[in-house]
Amino acid sequence: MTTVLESLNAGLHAAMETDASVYVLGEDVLDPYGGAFKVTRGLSNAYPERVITTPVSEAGFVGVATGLALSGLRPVVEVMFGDFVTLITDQVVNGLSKYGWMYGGSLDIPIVIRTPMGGRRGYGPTHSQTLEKLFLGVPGLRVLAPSAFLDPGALLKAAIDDPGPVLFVENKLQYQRRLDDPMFSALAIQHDRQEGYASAATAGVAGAPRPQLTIAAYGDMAERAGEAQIKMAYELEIFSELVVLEQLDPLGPGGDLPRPLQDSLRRTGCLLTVEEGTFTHGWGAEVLARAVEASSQKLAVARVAALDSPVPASRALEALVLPDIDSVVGAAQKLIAALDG
Amino acid sequence: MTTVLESLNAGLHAAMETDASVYVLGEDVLDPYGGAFKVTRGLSNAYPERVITTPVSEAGFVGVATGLALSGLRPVVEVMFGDFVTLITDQVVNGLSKYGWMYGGSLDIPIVIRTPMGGRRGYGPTHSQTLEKLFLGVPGLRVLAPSAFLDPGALLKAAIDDPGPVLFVENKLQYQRRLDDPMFSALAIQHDRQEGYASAATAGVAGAPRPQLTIAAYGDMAERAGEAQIKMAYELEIFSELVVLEQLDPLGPGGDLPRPLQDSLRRTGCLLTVEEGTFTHGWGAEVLARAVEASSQKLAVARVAALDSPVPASRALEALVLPDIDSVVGAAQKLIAALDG
Amino acid sequence: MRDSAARYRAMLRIRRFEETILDKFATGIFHGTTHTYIGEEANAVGVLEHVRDGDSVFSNHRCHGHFLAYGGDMRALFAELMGKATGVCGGRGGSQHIHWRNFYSNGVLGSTIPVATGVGLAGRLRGGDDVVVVFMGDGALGEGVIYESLNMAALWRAPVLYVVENNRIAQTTPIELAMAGGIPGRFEAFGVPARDLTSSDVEEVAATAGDVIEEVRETGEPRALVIDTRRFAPHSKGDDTRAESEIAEMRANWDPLVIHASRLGEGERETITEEVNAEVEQAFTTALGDPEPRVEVGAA
Amino acid sequence: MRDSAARYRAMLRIRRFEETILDKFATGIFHGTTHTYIGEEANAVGVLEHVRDGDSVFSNHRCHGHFLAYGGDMRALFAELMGKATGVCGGRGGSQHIHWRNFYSNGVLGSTIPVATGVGLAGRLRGGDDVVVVFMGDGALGEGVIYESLNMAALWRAPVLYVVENNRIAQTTPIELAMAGGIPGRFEAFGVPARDLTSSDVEEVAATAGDVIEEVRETGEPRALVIDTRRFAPHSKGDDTRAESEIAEMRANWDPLVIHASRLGEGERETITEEVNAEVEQAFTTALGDPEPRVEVGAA
Ligand SMILES: Cc1ncc(C[n+]2csc(CCOP(=O)(O)OP(=O)(O)O)c2C)c(N)n1
Ligand SMILES: Cc1ncc(C[n+]2csc(CCOP(=O)(O)OP(=O)(O)O)c2C)c(N)n1
Ligand SMILES: [Mg+2]
Ligand SMILES: [Mg+2]
Repeated sequence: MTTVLESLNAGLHAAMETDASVYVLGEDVLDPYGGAFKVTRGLSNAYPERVITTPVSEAGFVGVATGLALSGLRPVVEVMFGDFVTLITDQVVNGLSKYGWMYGGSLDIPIVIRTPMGGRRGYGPTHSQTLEKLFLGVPGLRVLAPSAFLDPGALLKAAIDDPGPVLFVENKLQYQRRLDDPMFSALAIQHDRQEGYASAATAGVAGAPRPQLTIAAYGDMAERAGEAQIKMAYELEIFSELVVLEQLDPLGPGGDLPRPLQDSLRRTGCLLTVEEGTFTHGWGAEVLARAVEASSQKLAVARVAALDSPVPASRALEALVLPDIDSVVGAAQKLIAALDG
Repeated sequence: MTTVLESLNAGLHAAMETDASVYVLGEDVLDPYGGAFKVTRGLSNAYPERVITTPVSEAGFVGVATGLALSGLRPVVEVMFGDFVTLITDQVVNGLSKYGWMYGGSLDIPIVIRTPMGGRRGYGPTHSQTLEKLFLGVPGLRVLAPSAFLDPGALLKAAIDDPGPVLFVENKLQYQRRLDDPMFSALAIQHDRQEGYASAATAGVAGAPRPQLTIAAYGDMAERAGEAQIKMAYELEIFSELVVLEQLDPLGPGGDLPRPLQDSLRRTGCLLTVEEGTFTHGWGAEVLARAVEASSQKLAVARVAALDSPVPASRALEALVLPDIDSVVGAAQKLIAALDG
Repeated sequence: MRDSAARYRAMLRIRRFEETILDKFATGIFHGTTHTYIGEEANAVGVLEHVRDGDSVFSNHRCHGHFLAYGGDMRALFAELMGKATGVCGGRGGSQHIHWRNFYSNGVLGSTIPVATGVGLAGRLRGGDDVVVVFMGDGALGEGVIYESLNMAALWRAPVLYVVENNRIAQTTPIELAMAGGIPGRFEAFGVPARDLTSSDVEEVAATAGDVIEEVRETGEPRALVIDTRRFAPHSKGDDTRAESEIAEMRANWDPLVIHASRLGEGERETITEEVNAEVEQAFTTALGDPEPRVEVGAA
Repeated sequence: MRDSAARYRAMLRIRRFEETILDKFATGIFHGTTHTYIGEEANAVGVLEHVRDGDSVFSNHRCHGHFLAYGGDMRALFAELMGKATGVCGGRGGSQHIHWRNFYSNGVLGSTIPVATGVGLAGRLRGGDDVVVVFMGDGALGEGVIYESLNMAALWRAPVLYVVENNRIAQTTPIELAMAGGIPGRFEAFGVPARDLTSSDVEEVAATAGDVIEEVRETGEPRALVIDTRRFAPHSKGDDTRAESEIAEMRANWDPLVIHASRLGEGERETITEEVNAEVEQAFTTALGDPEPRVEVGAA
């Protein structure tokens, strides 16, 4: 019963063991604490000289890590809360994502920036956001998110081996999810390549009739979408295909819709995108646009996301703002109803 | 023959004259220089005590301006190049856009951040970008872009009067455009409200037959789209309706598609979005998604934008990467062909 | 300028408030996180007693003590941490994002420093002698925007007092691993004169802070006050990686309540203690009974 | 350690290169912008003569002089400014974004400082005594990320020399309007010892820089060198808001070529001048005839 957290931690251990050029930098990453969310636990005990705890200088240490990468090392940087990627925007957008290209295309920048996004913990407006959308569509940057449906640790290790820069988007509540969650035993899951080394999982309730609807999701919301999928199948007889993507951007080869998603849409003609970030200009907008552009028939489409609001601290308000299982179910019902009606 | 630059400059002068709480901050904004692109020219001579030239501290002076706004003043901040908004992301996303809401909803933050985006000057990868997409979909932030089809100075003055925060996106090449450009005398232009105090212009070649295609655009690309529209009408007999929006986000009331765009799409059933920023996760993705979500019929859709690449310095390479009149014409032709075929 | 009893009461209110939070956290009534001020009460009380109506105060993640010392309502703070409608920000902000009158806190380290500087500058532009007090920790000094702000504060003469609460640790990171050079020097290098005080005696803090704030008021210029202090409790509610002996030493030598207690008669202390216990109990129970926020949210 | 003739030649190459750019800019053959180094040649030449193969150099928007002094090819730099395929970066980077061997420049002020610090740190982690030299202007010191970087450089012992070319102006903003405190103090406050040098005599610059770079190499620790210098030409190609008398005074008292000239025989100077003129002319003409880049672009 491995959790996402354990898998990521194991991936880091494996990367540091097999490659002496891997360094870990971040705030409070040293043992015994092992990072605010414990993803780096055990690393500084095992590799004291390759784990560097930093001052509270997000822009600065991402820049320093870029220098390590320019020098042929493989830094893995932890930004303690995803909300603080706002502080590294310049180093990412005008720095590490451009160097490879703008200096003539000859340079590798093997850096991974890991950070946990997400709410539902009552941390309030500056510690609960899902901000990866800020970094979607940045040329030269690969944005990944692990999933309990696939192999988080393997994805992280592959990202560390990537010669180019990667933003690796984790999620606070996802850490405790089990990779082999019995909750999902009802699902038949098929694995495919998405793009590069990223994978996609296509899940459907085993033995269910032809799917009416394709759900595209990633990260923690993919797992919530999986729960919604099961609930819909058993309680509402709405049958769906869930396509879980590890790579948020670029979506597929050349940025096109990834194959597994294309295939599913060919089967269903109906797309529901699901993400935890705010609705407007989210990940779903690009997925929806690519799907519509690629399709000859009229697709039924909808997006599930957070309200266009900051994330409140209060449990009641937070639950209202953030999407969850019922938001997915509700949106799916409306889509299907519109199709039938 | 007023230019966009003169109109914006006049808007600033008018705002400072009518409201003593308006302050201008930015790098090199003092006369005789009057700012890198001269938008603030004459202000420091006229209002020496209300124009503050700053150190090269974008995050810092945006934060300081936020403090002025919290105190009831109306700061207008200039970020010298749009590429440097990467440095103010935290102050915008976790600061000024949230304060009004997260502190209980009682606070006004009347700040305007102005900055010129755009390439075609060979300034290279860090001085040529169109990065407003980083700030589209930030709850609590209004993103505006002036257009030569409407009234840049009036929009800027209204933004300064806005009790909430505004990102005001200008464009380097747009500054020299004329508001009454004879080039556009062939166009019949109708003005409507878009949302709040922002306007929309709907343009069509006077006396042309029923439009086949709706082009949605803003800023400098709207003016290039206007040229494309005329070229298409006279040379290719492709008739289009150009909807120019001053407000990029939120698009319309509640974030929905603005009325003028809805109306035009009802007439044409065919949407082409046009922007200078990179393609993936651009403004067009959200416009396209909203249009498709709102439409019962199948819309023909396509997006024109820059290649997903940094902006090269070389003239030849820059022309390849950035969209222009011919990109709009080409995309329109393909859309129309697909409809007919 | 307050008397000893008032100061003792002010510090004890903070101590009991924070103890109650830690004590009750496990029960789950507080959704979210907390950063308690236990051990550092003398700073908030000693500094903020000099703040007047037109002044503004900016705080950080560890803001409960600052808020209470500023005059904030205890029940409203309990309610905010419980996410109730009666909370300081109606449950939107939670523990780290508090606003009341001219008091503001934000959870992003360093991010409030330029904003506080701007409020100070606005005061000078408007005229008058209002000042701004902004609190930051030693760890926050890692953020570059702080130095951008100091430079502007000195250049533009913003009447701001920058207070560094140097408890020599950031979350789990000891200052030795995070800071090169010295703290006062970092202010002086940007033209902001700094005073250094090693004490958790509220009288000493109040005296020094009084002088510096007066200086800021009179000159209209920025100053810094660096207070060496100690954090007794865990960073947040969770595990503390420090040795127990280290904590014990702190509690023995640095407790502002113990240090100040001797200045009060025992009877006086007991009365205050009973009254504060009752007040905290009362505020807590009232907040607990307060209504949840009406569930409707829209972006500002 | 070079002889006087070599230094004269190195400075003159930069001077003539930049004059050619300014002279020809109006013709439109250079797409984009430029920031000329005229008047500051002694810094690049005096500092970079101490750089060895494994060392790295980071530069800013005003990078032509640094690039040429580093050993960069003049024709390739002309070509880059013309956007030709033979340009240093194939026309992608342009004037401000240059990379060749271990030389890097970027147009976002301050943004290279942490990166250079990281390259320095990598050197120490790998072992050996390579150093990093990073240039910045007085104006760039407004960027907070620089101070974040200094702190880490001192904490982690990164062998980096931070060179501030203090020409007392940023674009059009005199240092008095942009900087509080003093420059060396800003480095020392973060644990980076700094040296201040007021001179545009290449021999003095070379001597001081040689000492400091040696110090960085031996100790493996960061140091700063602040050079007071003067910018003779406009910030970019455009209008200069400074008084002509001010420029005249600079040219009279601060010209590194004039100062250094006396150390060479007249004949020697003439030969060098003729050779450099020919070299620059040759490089320019060749670049002019070079092909445009093949038009195909993909994100990295
Ligand atoms: C920009 C940013 N980075 C990281 C954090 C996470 N964090 C919260 S408190 C803290 C330590 C702060 O230490 P210090 O400033 O000394 O204040 P103290 O907690 O000691 O009172 C950290 C790293 C944050 N809130 N903001
Ligand atoms: C982050 C950032 N802000 C603003 C600019 C615009 N800019 C280019 S050079 C310059 C002045 C730089 O002055 P200084 O650092 O002293 O270098 P100098 O030009 O004097 O050599 C400015 C403001 C920039 N390139 N980057
Ligand atoms: Mg601390
Ligand atoms: Mg300068």
